[in-house]
Amino acid sequence: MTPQERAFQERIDRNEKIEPKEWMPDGYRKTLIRQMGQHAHSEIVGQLPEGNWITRAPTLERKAILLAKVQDEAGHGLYLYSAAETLGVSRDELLEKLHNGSMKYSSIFNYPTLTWADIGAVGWLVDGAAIMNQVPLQRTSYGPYSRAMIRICKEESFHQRQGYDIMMKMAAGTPEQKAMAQDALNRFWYPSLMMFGPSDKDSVHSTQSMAWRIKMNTNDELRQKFVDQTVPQAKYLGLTVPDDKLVWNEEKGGHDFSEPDWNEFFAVIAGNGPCNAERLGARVKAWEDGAWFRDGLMAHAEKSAARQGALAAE
Amino acid sequence: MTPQERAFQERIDRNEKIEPKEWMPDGYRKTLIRQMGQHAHSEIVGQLPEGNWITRAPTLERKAILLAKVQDEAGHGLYLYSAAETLGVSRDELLEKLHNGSMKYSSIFNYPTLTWADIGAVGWLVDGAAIMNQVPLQRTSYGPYSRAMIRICKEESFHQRQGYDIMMKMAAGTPEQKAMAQDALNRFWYPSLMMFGPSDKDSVHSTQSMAWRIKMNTNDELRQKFVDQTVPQAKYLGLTVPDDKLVWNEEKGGHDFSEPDWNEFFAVIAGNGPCNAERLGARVKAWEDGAWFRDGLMAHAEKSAARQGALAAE
Amino acid sequence: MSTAATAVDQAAFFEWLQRVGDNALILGHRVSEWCGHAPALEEDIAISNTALDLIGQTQLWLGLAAEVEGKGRSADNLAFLRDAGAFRNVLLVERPNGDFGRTLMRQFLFDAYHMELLRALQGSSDPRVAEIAAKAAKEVAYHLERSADLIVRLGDGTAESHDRMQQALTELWPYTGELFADDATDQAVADAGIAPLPSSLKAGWDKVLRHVMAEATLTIPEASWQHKGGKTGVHTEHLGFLLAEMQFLQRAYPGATW
Amino acid sequence: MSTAATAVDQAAFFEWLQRVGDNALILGHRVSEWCGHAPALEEDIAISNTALDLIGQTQLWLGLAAEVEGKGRSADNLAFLRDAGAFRNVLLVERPNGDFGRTLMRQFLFDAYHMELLRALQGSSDPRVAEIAAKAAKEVAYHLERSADLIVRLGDGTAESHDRMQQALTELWPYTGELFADDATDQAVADAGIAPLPSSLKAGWDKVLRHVMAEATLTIPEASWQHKGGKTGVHTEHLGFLLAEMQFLQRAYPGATW
Repeated sequence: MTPQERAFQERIDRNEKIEPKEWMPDGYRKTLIRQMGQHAHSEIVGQLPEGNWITRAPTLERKAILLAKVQDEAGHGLYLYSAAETLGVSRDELLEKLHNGSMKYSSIFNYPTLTWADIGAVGWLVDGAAIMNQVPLQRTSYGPYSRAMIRICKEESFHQRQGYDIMMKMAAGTPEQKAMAQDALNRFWYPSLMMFGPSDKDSVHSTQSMAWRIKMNTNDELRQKFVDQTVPQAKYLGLTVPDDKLVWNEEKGGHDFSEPDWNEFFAVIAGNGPCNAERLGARVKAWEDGAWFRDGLMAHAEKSAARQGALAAE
Repeated sequence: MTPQERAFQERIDRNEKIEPKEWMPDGYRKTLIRQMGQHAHSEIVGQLPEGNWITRAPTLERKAILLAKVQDEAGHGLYLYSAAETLGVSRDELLEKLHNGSMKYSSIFNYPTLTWADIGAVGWLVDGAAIMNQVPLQRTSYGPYSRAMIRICKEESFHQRQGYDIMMKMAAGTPEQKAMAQDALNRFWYPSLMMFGPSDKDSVHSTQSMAWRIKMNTNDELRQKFVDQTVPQAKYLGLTVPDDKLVWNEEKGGHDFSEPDWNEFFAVIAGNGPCNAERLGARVKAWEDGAWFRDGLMAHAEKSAARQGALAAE
Repeated sequence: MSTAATAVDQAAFFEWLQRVGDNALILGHRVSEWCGHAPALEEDIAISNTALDLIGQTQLWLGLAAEVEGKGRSADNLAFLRDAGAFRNVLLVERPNGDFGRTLMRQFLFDAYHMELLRALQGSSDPRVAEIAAKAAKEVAYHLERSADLIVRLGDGTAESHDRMQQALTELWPYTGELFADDATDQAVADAGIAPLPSSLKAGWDKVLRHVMAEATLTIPEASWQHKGGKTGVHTEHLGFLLAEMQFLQRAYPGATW
Repeated sequence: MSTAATAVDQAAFFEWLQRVGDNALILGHRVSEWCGHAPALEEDIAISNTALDLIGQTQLWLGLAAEVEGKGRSADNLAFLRDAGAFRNVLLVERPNGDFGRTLMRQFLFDAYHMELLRALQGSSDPRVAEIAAKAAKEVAYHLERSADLIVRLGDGTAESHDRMQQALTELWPYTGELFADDATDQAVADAGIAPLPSSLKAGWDKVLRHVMAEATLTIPEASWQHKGGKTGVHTEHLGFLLAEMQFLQRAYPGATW
């Protein structure tokens, strides 16, 4: 470690925030760009599975709540792209990498939303797992990222409550509704557990990221916390977590539970999930179909600037 | 009239059929091309309003019947384009004229099909009026046209019965269904009367067309016949024809009835109907989207022919 | 005022409230189809916001409609359990989205009308109407500001954006006349001081239109023929498909609570 | 055979009949979306004919399914009153149409499987199954002849038609594996001699596929990962929209006769 690197690490260890114009190691910058970019991409790709039910929401109120939620996700994308831009990478560069497949988004969004209960399950489980990841990141070392996470977390916990509210209505509803709720839990349980990533034992990057306070907890810690929080919520709903091995372990003060199928996890990351092609395809199509629109606005801005210039020169 | 023209007219007067390779006046050929082309176009544009309900047909049987019917219309289009081709105009030339707006199709297809009862009304009223026009044309002077009409009429009367059958089910169904049936009759009654065209008193072409046996009856005759046939059918359904002035006239042995709004008729012909832009747009889109397909088949045929030639030359 | 006369007024009032509410519902639905698919993140947020406002307004207008009808139906009942023939929105708002330019043009044409309407409705003789209008007017002022601004920028942008916007205007033009056509229902609510006659809003709309289109370098079509039917329940073929999708859950699971 | 065993068999038989019937229904529905919009009149007629055959087969298969279920439901009840999770078609047939080439590729991939299946089913231990299969096989032989012919002509046509067909094949390929995946239901009906195991049809399908693709100058993808879920009711997001449209009238007007 160079003296400069050591000084940097010491600032982090003192819980100081690193700000955009300050010196930082290349690796720190690169890791942050990757992490924040993926997070931003996840927000905008994450609009799609829920957006899939906006036109079929069952009541006006549910439609409004869902619209507001998906809109919030776009907003989170905006915060995060802006925060990433402070590291010297433009939103368009990041989007280009999303579109050409060289940057990823959270694999959970490659699963389909098949019933209205899935909208509940996404809010309850997927947002629940996301919050579990994000809450500690409010204390992350990079200032703009930390501040973005603070804004995001406020909204996400609201989303999670809305998701749980849908699940409550479904679980307490007609037998068909309750069956949909159970089915949604069955399909989203393991993908939600996968959201924390494989065990950190298998990851080389984790140690450095934790030292830099870009990553605040191990994947396994967070997964355990998520299971312990979620199991009683499922019980309250009268739903069954699809895991025979799930049991309270008094000794460790947490649940024992089955690992998700990590082969599936790696397959979905590699592109082989139920909706990978469609999710990315939808984003690329939106971007390509919108080119004329963005070009039009740009041309107008240039014309306006030229007119202003001409005026000023008179 | 030249001697050749006189001889031609005498053949027609003797009820002889004119066949493709035989001499005919230019006007006869042109009028036939226009009439048969318009008729062919009407068949394929006529697929659209009914096609609009194929994916929403209420039972498997209704779906099958409707599919078969719309398919028949495509078949009728095929017969008629083929018959027109015997006059030296290709199907592609005729389609080009449809697509660029220089040839028309029956204005009735510019009205929307808004409920399932409309599918009944189209069969009952629109096919009913079409048959009224077409039955006499089985005896038209041009051989290929006459033979096409014979095939078409057989199928059309079947379609009309199917349409009436839908109306019977709707009229005898729930109050909502009966209301849909009445509403469909309300919307399709006058447009159906318009299908016979304005009174022949106002048409210069009619006299010549009737002499050539391209047109067999006056528009007013056919309209009267249609009304007289349809009114008792409506009564049997328990539906009310939307015409206060409709009354049986013992003296003339037919109904007195209100004229349709001819301003609307001319407006719709001029392009100002509820669905003109969409009907033509759908045809043009199908044609343009299919260009690569037709080109592919053509290229393959050429390759195959070349390979055959090479083989033969060996 | 006799009881019979009041009864007639209530029926017209109910009819009129459905028109206002259905315009908000159907346009809100159409616009919501863009959520997640708009050409830029800022647009995605803005258009979702428009959808959200319109669905919120739908709840208020159809809620009042249901109250005026007095048959125990709710706003949701009206939204999810009427078939197309019972909808009273103008044809303009049910037009398919087309490209983003078409969507914006439809929005501008409607926003400019909507603003005129809501401005007038704030002086309604019915305080419930005036109150909803006051709330909605704040939102719609923003919709109009935004759609007008984008029309100008895209109209006076590239050749392609100009052409697309001109085509959108030309294609949607014949659907604008219905906004300003008066009928007996309009007359009845106007006589009661509840709402302005649609025709009375035309001059204000024209002025905004001419101003925006001039800045956008777009040509207002001369075609005078206009579609109609939506206000009396005779819609385009598009509405049925929209409703089949929108109403699926309520239709498939009658009586369930969501 | 004990009564309990028979009951289990009937449940598997019902499940299997829904798979066969739903494949015909959903593919027939998709194909019917082209009616009036195909790239040439002859194609319009041919594809409508395919849709018609498939809807006819649906009536027979779902009719038998309803009979086997024995709960008083009809083929129409099954088609129009089940929600997506109760549908048992493979994911391949619910894929959106795409361009006409995509539609034809989907059709060919299914036809070649369908032909193998129906050939085997004519020897079914259940005479009702054998009878339906015999009727359907005549129709499907023609579907396959036609789709294979068009695949060849378009694959070996222009550069554009070749590319479109190759892209269609590549995109649909991961949806073919489900056709040949066996599960307990398949095993139960196979054990009863009612139907072949799906996996047993693969060799015949491969042969037809290789032959046609070679003539069409198209490359069979090597990707081995395959989607699944349709046979057990876990569909793509597309099916819900298809059903919302298809089932609208039966849902909106419950109990009406059409």
